[in-house]
Amino acid sequence: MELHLHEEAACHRADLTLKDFKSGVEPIWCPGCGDFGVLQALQRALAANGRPPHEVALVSGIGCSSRLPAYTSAYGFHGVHGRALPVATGLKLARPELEVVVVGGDGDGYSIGGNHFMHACRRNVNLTYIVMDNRVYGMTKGQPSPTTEADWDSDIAPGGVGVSPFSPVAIALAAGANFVARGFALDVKPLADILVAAMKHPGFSFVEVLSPCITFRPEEMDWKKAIKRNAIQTTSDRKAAMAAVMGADELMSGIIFEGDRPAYGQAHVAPAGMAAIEGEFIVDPAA
Amino acid sequence: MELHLHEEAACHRADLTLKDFKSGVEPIWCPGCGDFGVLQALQRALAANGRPPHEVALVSGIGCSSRLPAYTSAYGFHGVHGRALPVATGLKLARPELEVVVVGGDGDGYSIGGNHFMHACRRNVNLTYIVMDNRVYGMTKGQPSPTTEADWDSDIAPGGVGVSPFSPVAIALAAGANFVARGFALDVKPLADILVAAMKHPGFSFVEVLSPCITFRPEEMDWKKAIKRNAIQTTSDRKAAMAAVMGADELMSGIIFEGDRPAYGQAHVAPAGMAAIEGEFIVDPAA
Amino acid sequence: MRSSIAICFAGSGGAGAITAGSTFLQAAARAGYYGLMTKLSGAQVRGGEAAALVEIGVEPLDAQPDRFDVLIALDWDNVGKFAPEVPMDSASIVLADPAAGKPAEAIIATGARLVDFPLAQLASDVKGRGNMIALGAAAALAGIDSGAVEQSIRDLIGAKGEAAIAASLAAVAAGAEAAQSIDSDIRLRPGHPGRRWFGSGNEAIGLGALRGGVRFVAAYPITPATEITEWLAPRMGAVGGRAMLAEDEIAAINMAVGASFGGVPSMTVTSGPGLSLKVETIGLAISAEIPLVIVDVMRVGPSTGIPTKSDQGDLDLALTGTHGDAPRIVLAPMSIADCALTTERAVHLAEALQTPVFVLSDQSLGQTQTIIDEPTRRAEPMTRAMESDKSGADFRRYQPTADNVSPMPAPGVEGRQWVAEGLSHDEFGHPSNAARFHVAGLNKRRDKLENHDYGDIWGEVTGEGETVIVAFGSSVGPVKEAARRLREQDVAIKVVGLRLLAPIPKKQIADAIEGARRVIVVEQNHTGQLYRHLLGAKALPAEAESLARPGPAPFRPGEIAAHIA
Amino acid sequence: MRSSIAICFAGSGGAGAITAGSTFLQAAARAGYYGLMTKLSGAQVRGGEAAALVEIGVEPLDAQPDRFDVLIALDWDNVGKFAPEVPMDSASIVLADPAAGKPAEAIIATGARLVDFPLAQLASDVKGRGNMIALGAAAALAGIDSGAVEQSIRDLIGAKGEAAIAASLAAVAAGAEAAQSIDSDIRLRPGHPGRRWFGSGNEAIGLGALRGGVRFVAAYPITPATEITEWLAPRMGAVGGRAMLAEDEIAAINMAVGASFGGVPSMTVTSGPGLSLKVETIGLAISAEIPLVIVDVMRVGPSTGIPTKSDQGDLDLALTGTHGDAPRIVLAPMSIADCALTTERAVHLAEALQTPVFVLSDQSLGQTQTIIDEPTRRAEPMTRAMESDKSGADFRRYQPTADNVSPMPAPGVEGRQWVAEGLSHDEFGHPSNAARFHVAGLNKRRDKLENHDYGDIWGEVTGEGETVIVAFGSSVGPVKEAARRLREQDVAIKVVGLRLLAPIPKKQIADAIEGARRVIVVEQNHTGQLYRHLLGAKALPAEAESLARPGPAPFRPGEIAAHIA
Ligand SMILES: Cc1ncc(C[n+]2csc(CCOP(=O)(O)OP(=O)(O)O)c2C)c(N)n1
Ligand SMILES: Cc1ncc(C[n+]2csc(CCOP(=O)(O)OP(=O)(O)O)c2C)c(N)n1
Ligand code: SF4
Ligand code: SF4
Ligand SMILES: [Mg+2]
Ligand SMILES: [Mg+2]
Repeated sequence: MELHLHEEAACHRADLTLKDFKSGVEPIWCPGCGDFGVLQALQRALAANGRPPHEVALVSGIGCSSRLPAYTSAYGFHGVHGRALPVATGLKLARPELEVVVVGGDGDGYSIGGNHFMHACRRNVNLTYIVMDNRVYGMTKGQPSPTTEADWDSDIAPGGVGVSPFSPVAIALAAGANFVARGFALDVKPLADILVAAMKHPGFSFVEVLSPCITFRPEEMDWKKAIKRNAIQTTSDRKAAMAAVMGADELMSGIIFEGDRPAYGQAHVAPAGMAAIEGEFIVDPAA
Repeated sequence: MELHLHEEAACHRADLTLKDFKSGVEPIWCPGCGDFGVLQALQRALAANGRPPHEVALVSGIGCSSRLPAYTSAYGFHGVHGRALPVATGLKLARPELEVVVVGGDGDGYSIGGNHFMHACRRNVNLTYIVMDNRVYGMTKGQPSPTTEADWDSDIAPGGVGVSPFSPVAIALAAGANFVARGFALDVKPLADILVAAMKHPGFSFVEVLSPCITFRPEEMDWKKAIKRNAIQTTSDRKAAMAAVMGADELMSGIIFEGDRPAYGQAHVAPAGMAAIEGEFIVDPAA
Repeated sequence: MRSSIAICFAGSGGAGAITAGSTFLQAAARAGYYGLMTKLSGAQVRGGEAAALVEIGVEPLDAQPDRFDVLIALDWDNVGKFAPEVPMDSASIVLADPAAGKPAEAIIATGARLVDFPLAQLASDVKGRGNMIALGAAAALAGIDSGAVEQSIRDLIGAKGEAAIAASLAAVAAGAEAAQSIDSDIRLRPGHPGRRWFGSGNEAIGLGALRGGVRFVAAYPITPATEITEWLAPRMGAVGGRAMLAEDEIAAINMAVGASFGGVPSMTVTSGPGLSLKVETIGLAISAEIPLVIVDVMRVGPSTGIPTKSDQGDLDLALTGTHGDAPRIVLAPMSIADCALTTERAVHLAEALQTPVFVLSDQSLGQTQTIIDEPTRRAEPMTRAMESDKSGADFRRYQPTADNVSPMPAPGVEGRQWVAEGLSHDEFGHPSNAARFHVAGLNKRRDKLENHDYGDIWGEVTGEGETVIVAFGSSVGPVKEAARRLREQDVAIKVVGLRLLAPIPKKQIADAIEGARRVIVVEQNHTGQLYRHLLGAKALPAEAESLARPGPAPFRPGEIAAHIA
Repeated sequence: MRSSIAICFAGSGGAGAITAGSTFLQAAARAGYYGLMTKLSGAQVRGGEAAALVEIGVEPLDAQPDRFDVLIALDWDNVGKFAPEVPMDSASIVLADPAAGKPAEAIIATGARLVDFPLAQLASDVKGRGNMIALGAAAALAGIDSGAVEQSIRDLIGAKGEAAIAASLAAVAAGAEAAQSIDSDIRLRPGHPGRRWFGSGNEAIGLGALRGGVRFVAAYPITPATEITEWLAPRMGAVGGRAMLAEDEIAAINMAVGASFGGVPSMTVTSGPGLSLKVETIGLAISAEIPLVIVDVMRVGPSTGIPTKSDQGDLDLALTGTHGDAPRIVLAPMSIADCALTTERAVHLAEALQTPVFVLSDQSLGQTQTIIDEPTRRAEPMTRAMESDKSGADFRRYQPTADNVSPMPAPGVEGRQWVAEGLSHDEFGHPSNAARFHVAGLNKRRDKLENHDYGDIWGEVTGEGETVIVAFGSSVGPVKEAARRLREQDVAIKVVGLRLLAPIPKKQIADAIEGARRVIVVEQNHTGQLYRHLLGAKALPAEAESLARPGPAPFRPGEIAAHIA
């Protein structure tokens, strides 16, 4: 098999539908979990994006949300907790012609994986990163994450952790992310539109998705009513975007920022080759 | 030895001088390294702060800058690369009456330690964190860090890494840090003043210090001229602070932001005790 | 009459199988029995099928049962998936509601006798729930006093009010009544009523930590260890300590190290993947001589493996995980009760020897709920050497001493400031590249562990015989039960349960196996990690045998007995 | 006339000791000799004292010398600190400038003969630098042709122009002239002029990686491994590959795993502390069967230890580091030349067996510069199985096969999409908790490594004798030199250099030690890690002996010979 190591104009296939991105594997998610909505939106977006399943790779860490890759028909990588972004970075740099999408949860991405998140924003490799933020560690049965409210009561932090949550979109903007959006899992169609835009955007695209955990945070089902759907004005001015998100309501959906930092570059292929490299070591008195 | 587990009004000793904070250990730093200035400013600030050396603990990771604790007469912890903040967090929570200061480099704090940095800003434990930022990994002989210019040439990244540096103060503000300042290593007195303010501030205080690496980045000696010393207007408005630092010149020194988020709380001591806990396990048919 | 029986309650999510099991277990406790309960769940995160596997007996129980006497199916929705974990045979009975459809194929294939049991009908007759019918039937079959059942129901659902209690009691009575007609003889001999201790290994570890003096714990959630931190979180405050939720496992261990440097006995808690992340800092704590307890509740590895199932495959990592030569103490509790003692001792050893100490538990010890006698065995306190008669320039943190333990004042003590150091260092703790200091440090850290007298914490020997089985952790229970059965067949067997895995208690092992004709090391992992460890240190003769078998299937006594016989 | 000599150039920072040493080494190469050079530096990050330890000889050199013939001090500023690393005796000479003050006590204490040598005066006479005077003197003492010295100077400082060259040459000549009056006989026998290969183990690992086909490397800087990535960074582009600087070691290994999943042979490079951080992901790569080369250039541990010095203490971690049972291949190069072959083979094995493969080098192999014959031995290419005749629902990523290696198509191949999985999984790669799939996976991953025929990569046997020394990595060189010397004293010795440390080449070891009267495992660490590894697997008889001694002091042939004799 020959591998194409350089990005190519990918041809767009107009005939793809959501069904083409379904795998036969049954999700382990609780009935009613917001992640079903994200899965559907993503499958829809991938169809619209027009790259066939075998040219798409979904990379994830560990958590309920990180189980997603197996539920699509694309290539997938279900790695260890918190390390999806570096895996995807390596994959994309080695195989730039693939469509690489990273998915995971708020624990995976903002807690253990926070450093990779920050550096991925900065590095700006052409990836799409979707965080299914339910403000809880679902898989481990309900502990507070970096986006959980300070007073949310749980076994591990009775009465709340006492630490205010941070704003993932503000961090992303501060770290240099070039496409920043927020979607809601149960607004499948608008979310799919955001995801299509994210995939089309060159460089690193970050999509924070509010995705209710019906089991450990049933109150998040109220987001259906609370989400403000047209309150965001997309801007290409990072400062303005930052001003708009700092201290603002985190329940607004839409594309917040789309900038024009160039994506992380291609490797230079200098015409040298192995022979020249081997020669560097030689000491030859005759020469 | 009895340990005081609860914060006490520390008494201020007016008789302390810089000399009281010197240890006999000779720094391994290259002659002319900016870190000498930071050491001096810190010793001065500790004297002004008025806590005697044995009530102070300096915690660091690994790097040239992280060698600092041994050069003072305080208690010290020279840990592993990138993990100074969690060590200090544990120490401060276990012994709230100590003055805990964390020091290290840009590699230690922003690269491998970036996640702890972000979470320390958010958690707001009463620590002072000083990063000696020379925009390079000094100890490993000159590789680019997250604050190195995109085009800075080095062996490991010929022609530059091609990734724009991030702004540590912007990240700190986005992550929730409550005291954010920037100092310059060779402006010893003003830096000492900033450090005194940082120590006095309740909650997490972050001081980014521009500290030239004379060996691998000799051009940084030009900072002496380039630093803008009175260009920063301290604010308690996080949004305003963010607007002021985003995209702005990183060579301005001063206190950027001082907010009033409450510091991470004390543990509640509920009057229960071991007997009640032991009793929870008992099933007694007679009871 | 039987001395122990095993019953499985199973059904789809929400059917209440787990509630039936817990209530049954508690009732058995009140009736004077001992018991164990394991919970099973399907692949779904929540709301999927569930089963409670309960074994109860007249004497304390050491191991999961080989087979189940009764399975009560609340319905058949996916219950067949549990078949490999609920071994049954022709002597077993399955209570199945004809109204719930055909029993699962895999259950039928066991050969167990199917008994029609109209659960739904009975429940609707008394306006109760099927799981309480099942509870009543089980209690009746086992011969558990209805007063004990009633008391347990009052304890567990008392808060819901008298009407709820009455409905449950009516259902229990109906179930018991209906069970009269079942042809079965699994009644237990009478129990020995008295105070019992009810809890899991995870809780017992929490208790041992508090008893030992741990006042700071930091962790990142991970199955099956999270419950320890969750149990400790509210209780730490009650004893003046603190529990921290960290951003990741590396932060967690470093927080604990920082707190310990501050003079406060500290602990971190994790399972395999988290332990892998902690090994760099473990090396730091070893090198800088910082006391620390590391609890690893092992699950099936490698990698994410099977988070909810048990295995003993982290031993290698506990013994040598970190770069460079870094000796540490590794302890493993041999039973749920022993989790408390072992953890308490771990704290003492960490403090007294200024070193990380592992407590190697596993999912099976950690999450099994048990009814046992109160774990009253306690360890003699040992504390950290903080005082020094030297100060100022004379104070040497790593000063050589007879027992290789040096004074470790905590910050706040005047005149004895020192810097904890992961670089190779001299006696003051100053970094040094000199071979003599480096080698002295390596020797000091080895010798302080190897020369310490661990007393009877090293392990336990039970029985006599020329066949000796050596085991650790959760394998000890099934091994002891296997030995008991073999003894009934007149096979003399000695069991050496090792609590101290490092440093290896060579002399005690040598004494225990002296004159043995056959030595077999039993452990639940794929590559015989304990066996290799002991053999590599010449703590066993080269002819010693290995019986190593990985999880997720639990070790059954019958399996071990069959191998040995 | 001598067959080898050892010279040390030392002085304060900026005095040019390292330049003198390198030029001397290169000149020796041109004159037909072989050689080794080790650099020493003081505690300061830069600008502190430095020394170049150079050994040259008529035949290829296997080890650091036991003693030095000559020390040339450019000044005495802190040079005494190097004394423990520059062993000398009464037959050694020290060239010291009387104008530079009294020689260091520690140097005088060696008993070496002090020779007044007016470096500063000579230099000022010819308006040259003292280090070039030293170079001239050393070349004259060794008997190296002045043409070779001139050629090396032209190579190294040619860019500075003819005036600089002329000044250097004048200084060299003056030094050589002044050396005539020194009473010394360390002239070498004539060399065998010819093409030589000049480089370090770190560079050779880079070369081997490129030869093997690695086209993606990701790393985080760490001494003494950084140079590998620095060497590769500009050269990766030249072969169509890519080098990435990651934000930490965990990111680095995950990037490499991602690239490898993409079908591109990948590598990560680190030293001890970084390896500790990578072990979680190593378990993932093992479980998901992802090819990966992991280079660990060992330094003195535990923890931060001594970053600039050598030790073989990461073996335990390489062998079993990660939670759970996770077999991997561990290779160790036995010499600098062997770094290229071993790394090339590591790439092939990783690709062919779809598994992480370790290359365990160390600071001493990595940073020593050497003059050797060109390392032309290459490994037969082996590649990844990417094709499958099944597709769609029939395609099984982990399909059982005779050699336990399954097809691994890369993304982009139509109809064979699969998901790499760290959870226990079935043949399709779907997560499963079932014991049968879990155990099948463990067996598959063990068997594919154990049943593979590694051919002659397993190791090398030299010599014959009833005494057998087993060693690995950088210990093999000094062991071979010790054996050579013992043979000169008519002690027959066989040396078994192990390149394949896991899976253990049991049969080959058994053959090699058959009939041995004495078997000794030699390694540079504190606890005999290789010894315990082999003993625990019964790859050695119980009577085998261990000679384990930690860094930072290099293993000297004389030390090993003395132990054995
Ligand atoms: C190294 C490591 N630490 C911890 C865990 C346990 N763990 C699994 S998922 C998870 C958090 C899941 O939270 P999130 O990423 O928000 O996903 P969700 O389940 O909420 O979708 C944790 C802590 C693990 N598998 N590996
Ligand atoms: C886990 C680990 N990774 C890498 C290293 C190697 N290392 C030591 S210091 C350092 C970076 C130092 O940079 P910085 O923190 O900026 O400090 P500086 O030397 O510039 O003051 C690195 C990568 C290490 N010691 N441990
Ligand atoms: S636990 Fe929460 S996040 Fe996980 S599957 Fe259930 S609803 Fe979804
Ligand atoms: S290398 Fe740079 S940072 Fe390190 S001591 Fe020297 S000047 Fe300072
Ligand atoms: Mg979540
Ligand atoms: Mg730096």
